[in-house]
Amino acid sequence: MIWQLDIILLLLVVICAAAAITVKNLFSATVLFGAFSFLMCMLWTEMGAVDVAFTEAAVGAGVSTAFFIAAIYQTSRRSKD
Amino acid sequence: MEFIISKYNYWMYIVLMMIGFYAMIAKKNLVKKLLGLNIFQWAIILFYVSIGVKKGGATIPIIAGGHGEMVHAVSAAQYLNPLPHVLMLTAIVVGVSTTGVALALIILIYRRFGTVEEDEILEALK
Amino acid sequence: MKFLALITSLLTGALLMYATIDFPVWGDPDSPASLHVSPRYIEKVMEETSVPNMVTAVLADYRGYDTMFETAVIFSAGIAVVMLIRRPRQ
Amino acid sequence: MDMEIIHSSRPAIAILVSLIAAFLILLTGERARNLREFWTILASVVKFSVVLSMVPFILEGKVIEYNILSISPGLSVQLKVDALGIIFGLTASFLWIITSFYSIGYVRSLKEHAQTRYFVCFAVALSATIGVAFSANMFTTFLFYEIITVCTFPLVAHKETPEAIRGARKYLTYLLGTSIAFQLLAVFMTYHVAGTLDFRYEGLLNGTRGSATDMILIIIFILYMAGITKAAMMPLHGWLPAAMVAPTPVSALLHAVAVVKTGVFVVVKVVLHIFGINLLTQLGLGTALAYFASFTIIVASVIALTQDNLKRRLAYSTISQLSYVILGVALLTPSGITGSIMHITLHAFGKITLFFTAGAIYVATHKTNVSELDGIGRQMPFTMLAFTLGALSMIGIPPLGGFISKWYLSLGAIEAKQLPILIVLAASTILNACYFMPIVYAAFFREPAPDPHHHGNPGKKIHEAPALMVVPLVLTATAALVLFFWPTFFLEIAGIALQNVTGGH
Amino acid sequence: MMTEHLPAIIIVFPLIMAFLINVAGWWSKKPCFYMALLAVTVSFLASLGILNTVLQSGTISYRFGGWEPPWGIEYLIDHLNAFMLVIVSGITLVTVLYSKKSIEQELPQKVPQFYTLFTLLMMGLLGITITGDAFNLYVLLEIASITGYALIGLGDEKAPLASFNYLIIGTIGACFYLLGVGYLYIMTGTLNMADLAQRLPALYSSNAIMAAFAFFMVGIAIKMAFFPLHVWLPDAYSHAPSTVSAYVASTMTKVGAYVMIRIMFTVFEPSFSIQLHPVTAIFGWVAAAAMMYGCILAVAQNDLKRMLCYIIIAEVGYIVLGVSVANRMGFTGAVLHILNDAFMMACLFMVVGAVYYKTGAKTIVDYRGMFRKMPFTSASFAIGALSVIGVPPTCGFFSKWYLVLGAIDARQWFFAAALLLSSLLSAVVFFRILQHMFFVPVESAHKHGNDEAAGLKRDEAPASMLIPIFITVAGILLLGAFSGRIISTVIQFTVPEGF
Amino acid sequence: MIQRTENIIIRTICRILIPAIQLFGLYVIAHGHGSPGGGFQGGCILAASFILMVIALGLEETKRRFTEKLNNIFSSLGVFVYAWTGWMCLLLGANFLDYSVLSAILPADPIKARYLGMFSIEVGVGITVMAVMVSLFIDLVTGGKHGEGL
Repeated sequence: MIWQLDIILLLLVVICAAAAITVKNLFSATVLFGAFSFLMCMLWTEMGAVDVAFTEAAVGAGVSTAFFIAAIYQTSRRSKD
Repeated sequence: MEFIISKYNYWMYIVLMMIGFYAMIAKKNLVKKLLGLNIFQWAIILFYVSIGVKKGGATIPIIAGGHGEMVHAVSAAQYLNPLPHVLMLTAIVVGVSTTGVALALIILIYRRFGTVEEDEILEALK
Repeated sequence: MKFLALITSLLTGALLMYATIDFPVWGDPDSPASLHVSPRYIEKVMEETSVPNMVTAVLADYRGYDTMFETAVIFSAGIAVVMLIRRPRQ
Repeated sequence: MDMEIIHSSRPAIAILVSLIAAFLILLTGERARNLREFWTILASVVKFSVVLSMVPFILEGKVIEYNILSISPGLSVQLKVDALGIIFGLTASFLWIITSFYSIGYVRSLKEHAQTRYFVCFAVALSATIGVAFSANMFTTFLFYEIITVCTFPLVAHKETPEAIRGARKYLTYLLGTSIAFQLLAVFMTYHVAGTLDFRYEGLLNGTRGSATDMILIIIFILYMAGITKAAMMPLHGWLPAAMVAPTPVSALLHAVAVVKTGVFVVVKVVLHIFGINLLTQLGLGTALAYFASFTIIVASVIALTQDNLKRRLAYSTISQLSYVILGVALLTPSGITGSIMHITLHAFGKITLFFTAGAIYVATHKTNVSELDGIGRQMPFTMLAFTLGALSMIGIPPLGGFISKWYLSLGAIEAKQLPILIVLAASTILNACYFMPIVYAAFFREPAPDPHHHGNPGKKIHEAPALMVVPLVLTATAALVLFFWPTFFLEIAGIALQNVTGGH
Repeated sequence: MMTEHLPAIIIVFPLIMAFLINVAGWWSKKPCFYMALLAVTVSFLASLGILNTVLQSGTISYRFGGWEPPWGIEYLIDHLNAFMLVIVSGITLVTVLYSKKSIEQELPQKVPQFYTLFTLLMMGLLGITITGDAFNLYVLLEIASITGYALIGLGDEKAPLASFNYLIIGTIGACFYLLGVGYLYIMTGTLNMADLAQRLPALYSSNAIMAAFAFFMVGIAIKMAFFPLHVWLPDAYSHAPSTVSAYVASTMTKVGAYVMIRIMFTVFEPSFSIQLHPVTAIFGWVAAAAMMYGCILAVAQNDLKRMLCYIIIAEVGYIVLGVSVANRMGFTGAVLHILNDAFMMACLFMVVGAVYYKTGAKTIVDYRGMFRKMPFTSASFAIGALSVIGVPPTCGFFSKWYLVLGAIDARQWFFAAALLLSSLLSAVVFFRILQHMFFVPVESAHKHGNDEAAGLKRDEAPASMLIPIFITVAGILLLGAFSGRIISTVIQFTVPEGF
Repeated sequence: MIQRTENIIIRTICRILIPAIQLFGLYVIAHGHGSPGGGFQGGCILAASFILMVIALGLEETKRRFTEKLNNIFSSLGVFVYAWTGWMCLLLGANFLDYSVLSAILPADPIKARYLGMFSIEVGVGITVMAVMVSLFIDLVTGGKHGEGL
């Protein structure tokens, strides 16, 4: 485990999370959330939780983002906040 | 100082959790709320995974050479704690399921009210 | 509302931080979590289950009951969504 | 004091009879009205017989007990028939027979709606009244007390006019509200202090004076008195006149016997069996209660004078008369207690007669106000004669039952050396006369007002209510008369009750 | 031979049936109801069996996968678990019986899915009550929640929004619970409740343990709709389909209360939650506020179901109050009230559902003259209402009795007064409705000529609805009479040591 | 998004890619014991292949291969396999999910039987996850017009 990498990833995760809830376009938010998930996934690999990371890659970054996009596709992509 | 540095992972998870929590309460857009909820859950998962970490040469929780027939003695310090990982696999699944149901509800709400903004829905209800 | 939400989340965060003070150091191999239950999983997994991946072993065997409900959660989410939004066939 | 205890299910049967009847009435419904009425009559007769069958044991000084169920240590639903209970039980169950006949006549001639509901609630109310009479502890008492409140609510609201519903709401607010807020709290505190709720002849709280402060005991007492609103002591009397919107048989039985008498009966129980004569004397609460009751007696009588509606006037008269019972027991002297026990029965006979006549007048002429009753005595001689007897009994004039209780009450006041109370009794007698005698006078000696609808002189013609109504009221009036000459039976039982609480001396 | 496996059967059988119902639904909708009924019946019988075993031989331990406790998942069933199991499965049985007609009318297209989820919901609730593993409880809590969100979302127009809000708040609650588990885990390294209880006392002064306790309490308070975290409940329960509201109203909050008791007194020792950190004292005051708040807002409601929802909030207050006075009487009252309240709420919500099924009535004014139309249903409502008010001899009186005695024993006069006052308020609430139900003002009936013209023709609910209602009514009446026996056989063993 | 695309490149690539993804998914399920992975991850990957199929080939074509009914039955079947494995243990006299007794019906010693038992439940998990994820995706992306065939 490399603590510098760890900190950088953690910072990126926080930035992605903050960005995901701030942007007004829901598609952007979802993509940022996908990035968030992917960074999480890396973070976990880096922490040695390979199974969790694998699941996260399959679910968080993949299926979950697809669900969000599908739902936004069905509803509206604008957001007031 | 020592004590802040030694637990930086926990501090970051707390920040993350606060972001998610804030989004869940403050945001008016239902999808945003849901994103906040996901961030919140993922923060907790980060916390759990952090519990499992062992410094000092521990490796991923898969026994090296385990496919061979011989079983050699293993000491606990060699491998990471697998239990939090297991718990978090379950938590991720729960998170995805919740997200799925929530998205279905959002679609239903959109069908009825034509919007996913909470204040507009409340307006429409009056 | 936003202000209130901010206060609430900050308070929650503060409580968590306060609690973190008493945590064992991050990654400490001698923390209770590493010493109490998990050593058995690591040390005995091969002789008890012959599965090298401890996560799988714990997931499917030691705590297999949890995993059954995990699957049930997924299943109920699937059924829930079908019930909520799928329009019946004509 | 040792007492022979008999375990028998008779008291439970007495309660169950009318519950079963209620169920049968509900099943029979409107389809077979005669059968339905038959259940009522049958149940009332059976109930009375069962109660009567217990009298010999009581006269031998025995006590009948029956345990229905135990809830926890010190807390059970238990029945116990003693002298005090049997007097009340006898009165209530006997008057139910008469009222049943009268009710049938009343509802049929007025073609009332929802008659099934009416009879069902009536039966349940009676069941609970007997339950109160025979309960062995405060818990059981409270249980039945609440049942009475709830199941008389539909009876009060029976007419379903906005006025009736308003009256019923007031009724319920007073009765349920105070009983939950005050009485229940008092019960809890009693349980907390004494660890049980059983009625004891020497007073349940008698021995607890050391462990509980006087202040707490006084608070409990005040809570009880505020909580037992059914006794209609001022200032919590407002429900009684409001409840007069009920059909007259309801007012007659429930507001002359079942409900209000339950109230005063529970007051008597609390005074004698929860607190006990000794404790109350030590705390000085008896006198306070006596003055409180005196206040009610006088004020209610004065208000009664101003009421024009006959039933309302009777209601205020009831308020004042109920306080006689409380007054008597509050004096804490043997004669006072005897007087108050006797008054429960004697007032019941008198007051039910008066209500019956009010109902009969309403059914026959649709008149409700005192001012309209001029010359009605010629039209309804039996009814008004009965009214006169009832009124005389209320006032307490010798050849009628009311005199006996008043006599004992006065003796009690003298024993207690409370001259002011004696004056109160005298004053209230005069006031009673003032609000009853004008009615009698007007009914018999005034010319009826010319009726715009009927030419000629309809007042001359005898036009009574149906026999099903007149016979009962004549019976009760006669009973009030008879009780003056043969009160020994009741006096004997009252004597046993007195002996119980005073410990034989 | 099967008796020792009852703890597994009670959970797994409905789980398997849930899948079968879903599959069978593809061919025909008819068997779904009967399969669900079978599943629930088996669970109910199993719960009775478990209770019997517990009564005879004390605590049962069942180890899944055969692993000994701190490593595997263990079910540790004591009197409290067994008692709750019987309540939950019993109420489910009644509700399933009731659901047949109402679901056929309200959700004709979704019968198989409904019963699948319903069975899963029951399984989740049973699982929460039976499990002895803190994390397992979380998973089951989520099953119960997710199925709950879906079933509630099926209701009327506003249901999806209500359900979504419930989902957000409920997930916060579940996540807080998960955080609590995590904090306990990081400090002790174990997830098994019994093991936790052994290892925790040494750590009681730690900040982390305190925070964990706080998160547990907040999370559970959200799940059980404890004032002031109840905001999701009135919307969610009042817009749900009638069967669902009858079911969740009578079980979910009660199961939440159970979890609270578990955490407070099993995972932590009573001394922790009473003396070390006097949460019970705080909870007591909040509970008193909850009772007042619930009853007062109930008075203000026009929609009957919504009004009952506020009553639930008050009832939760009762239970918490009983726990928080921290003595034998109060605790007995709380546990007894869990039982009684389940029956009362089931009865009232079922009646509301039955009336809605027959007439579509929702507001209090719609209930005018309901007695003429549906006499048995209305009478049942009256009994349920009297029980909520606490009029003897209904069961509600007896639990209130113990609660007030508990408050008095604890010298908390204010709580005793609050209990009585809220009884009074609920009397106001219910007599307003009863008056509408039982008395039609004469003018309005006469204006329309006769009863039939005024829509007052007798039209009773179908037997499949009436019978469950009658069962709950009988429960209300009998539980009151047998409360002494229930306490002496079961409840007195549930009281934590030191009370 | 869910219409059939006519782009030949995409179609061809998908035709090649989808079986590969599915094979990988099966591998992940089967090899979860020795390396990262297992039923859940493998199920997600399988689901991803179907999602890709929906996106590239359109819903109609996907539904012809993986019908609504089949999907539904699969989602039940997976959990059923899981619960049934546990139930078998129970029927064989051990506690629920105690796979070691499966050695009575499997050609393996108790330790190896645990391995096989775990494999069986991983397969169950995989089936359910795949079916549910696909159905969730289709439902969400079509807004529930699954049955109407768009």
